[in-house]
Amino acid sequence: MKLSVHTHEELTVLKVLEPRLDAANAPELRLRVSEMIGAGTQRLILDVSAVEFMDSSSLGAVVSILKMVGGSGDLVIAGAHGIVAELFKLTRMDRVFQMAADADSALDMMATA
Amino acid sequence: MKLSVHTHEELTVLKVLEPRLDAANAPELRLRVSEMIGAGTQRLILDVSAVEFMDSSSLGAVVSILKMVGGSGDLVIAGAHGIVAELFKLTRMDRVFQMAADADSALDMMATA
Amino acid sequence: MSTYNIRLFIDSQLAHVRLLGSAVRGIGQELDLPTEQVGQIELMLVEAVNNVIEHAYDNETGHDVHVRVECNPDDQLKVIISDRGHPIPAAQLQRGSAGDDALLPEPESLPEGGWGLGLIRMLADSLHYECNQDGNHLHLCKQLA
Amino acid sequence: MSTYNIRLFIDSQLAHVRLLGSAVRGIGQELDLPTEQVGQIELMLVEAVNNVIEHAYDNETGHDVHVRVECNPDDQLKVIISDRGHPIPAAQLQRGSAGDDALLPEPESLPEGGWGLGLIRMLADSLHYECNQDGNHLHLCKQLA
Ligand SMILES: Nc1ncnc2c1ncn2[C@@H]1O[C@H](COP(=O)(O)OP(=O)(O)O)[C@@H](O)[C@H]1O
Ligand SMILES: Nc1ncnc2c1ncn2[C@@H]1O[C@H](COP(=O)(O)OP(=O)(O)O)[C@@H](O)[C@H]1O
Repeated sequence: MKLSVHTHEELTVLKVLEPRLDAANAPELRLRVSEMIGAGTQRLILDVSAVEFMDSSSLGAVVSILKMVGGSGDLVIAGAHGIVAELFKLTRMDRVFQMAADADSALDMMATA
Repeated sequence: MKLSVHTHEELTVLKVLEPRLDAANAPELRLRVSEMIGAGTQRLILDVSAVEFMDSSSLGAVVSILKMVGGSGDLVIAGAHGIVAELFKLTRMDRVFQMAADADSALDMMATA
Repeated sequence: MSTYNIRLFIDSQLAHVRLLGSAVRGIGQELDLPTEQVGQIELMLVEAVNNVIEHAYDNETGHDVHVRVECNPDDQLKVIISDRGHPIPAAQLQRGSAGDDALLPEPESLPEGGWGLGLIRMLADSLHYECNQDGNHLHLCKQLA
Repeated sequence: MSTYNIRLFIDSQLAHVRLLGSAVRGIGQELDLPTEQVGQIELMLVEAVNNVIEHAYDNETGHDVHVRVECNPDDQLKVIISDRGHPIPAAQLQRGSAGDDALLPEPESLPEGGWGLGLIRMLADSLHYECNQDGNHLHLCKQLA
């Protein structure tokens, strides 16, 4: 799974470089994040702007990541669009996640949090 | 089959509005052109700029259109791109057809012919 | 325009589901459906196929997952997902018929699953499930814009 | 990445070929192949399927056209077109092996057909044809960029 990791002080921006998050690769995303948390990451921006398709089992993996980082202030989902944004809306999980239009506004959001 | 027809003096620009020309719809294109020729059309620009896919059986229909209009000076293929342009090139039928980048340059080509 | 149909098969492996999803997305694009609708069709299909692999076949490889796509481009698209594994329990299938609230897990409980059938119900314009000697068949229908 | 595969079936009708073409185009896009390559794969597939409908089945509806797509996204894509109709005559299949000139009809003769097998040969990186008790199978292989 292609991911890019950028660190901005205590913030980590994890960008998913795959066009697809589904039951086949969501477990790997979960694992990679749990390794990052084990290595000290505490506040995370998950940039899904390159993701064109996402299913509910990868939404489950993202919820599990939310639980791992601790509180909702410590995870922002950035760049959800198209069917990915719709998945968060249909399941009403956009009530639970902090959602930002892109990684930059997610950085602003976290700086003021 | 969606086609648009524009007449510029004795020239007709026939634009194919379908994204696909294949064995299923090429006979209809051939028929529609033969009706136009029956109704007096002599010089034709076939604008395929909206066509994203074309197979060899529709290339055969275009050759048959060339024969119907008479000489190669009387038919210009405009706007072939992607796999459509490649089909003309692979079969070397770009040697036989006059090809123009778009309908405007086809009009220029015919005006000076 | 007349009705077309195509049948697609994959083996019961989650890694192969993207081939079905992208094939059906390609068909939706060919039919010139709006992008949002193409995404919704792919999502309802993928949720149904994931359920077949995970629940009907208990994640066992070596079974066929069959998808039939029927389309009348002027009107509607039908996607029929068939398997020969365990059928969907009636209680699960009826979930949600009592109203939207029962359809999906509560967001605040931070669920990690349980959205599949609810999403399918929300994304399909109609749903019909049939079990016969040929297996289990989930018929999903989408009205085209 | 491991190998995936999917099988697709249509009835032997030219109107249904676009479903196969667009499904395989969707798969090519999903694998992130360059646009030119996706177009080439669709063209070689459509030429082969048209031939099956027109020649193997003499334009008779009611027969299965079977396409199997196998892909190893790092390496190559195989498209296998199978039918149970008349096989491709050996003479036609060998046409072109003597050199490019014999592959395609002369442009200046204003041909209205006869390009199919030549195009398939040019677009596929390798080609293999096999007839057995399960039918006729045209194996086309495309190296991925
Ligand atoms: N195709 C199926 N075959 C058998 N059982 C199914 C199928 N789809 C769903 N189920 C049952 O219905 C339950 C709810 O499914 P779903 O809403 O998709 O959530 P999840 O798959 O996350 O559990 C599943 O846990 C399973 O017991
Ligand atoms: N799948 C097939 N089954 C049987 N015969 C075939 C098949 N494909 C091609 N042929 C034979 O080979 C000939 C050449 O095919 P092709 O190069 O595609 O040109 P065309 O289809 O325009 O004739 C056909 O006319 C037909 O006799």
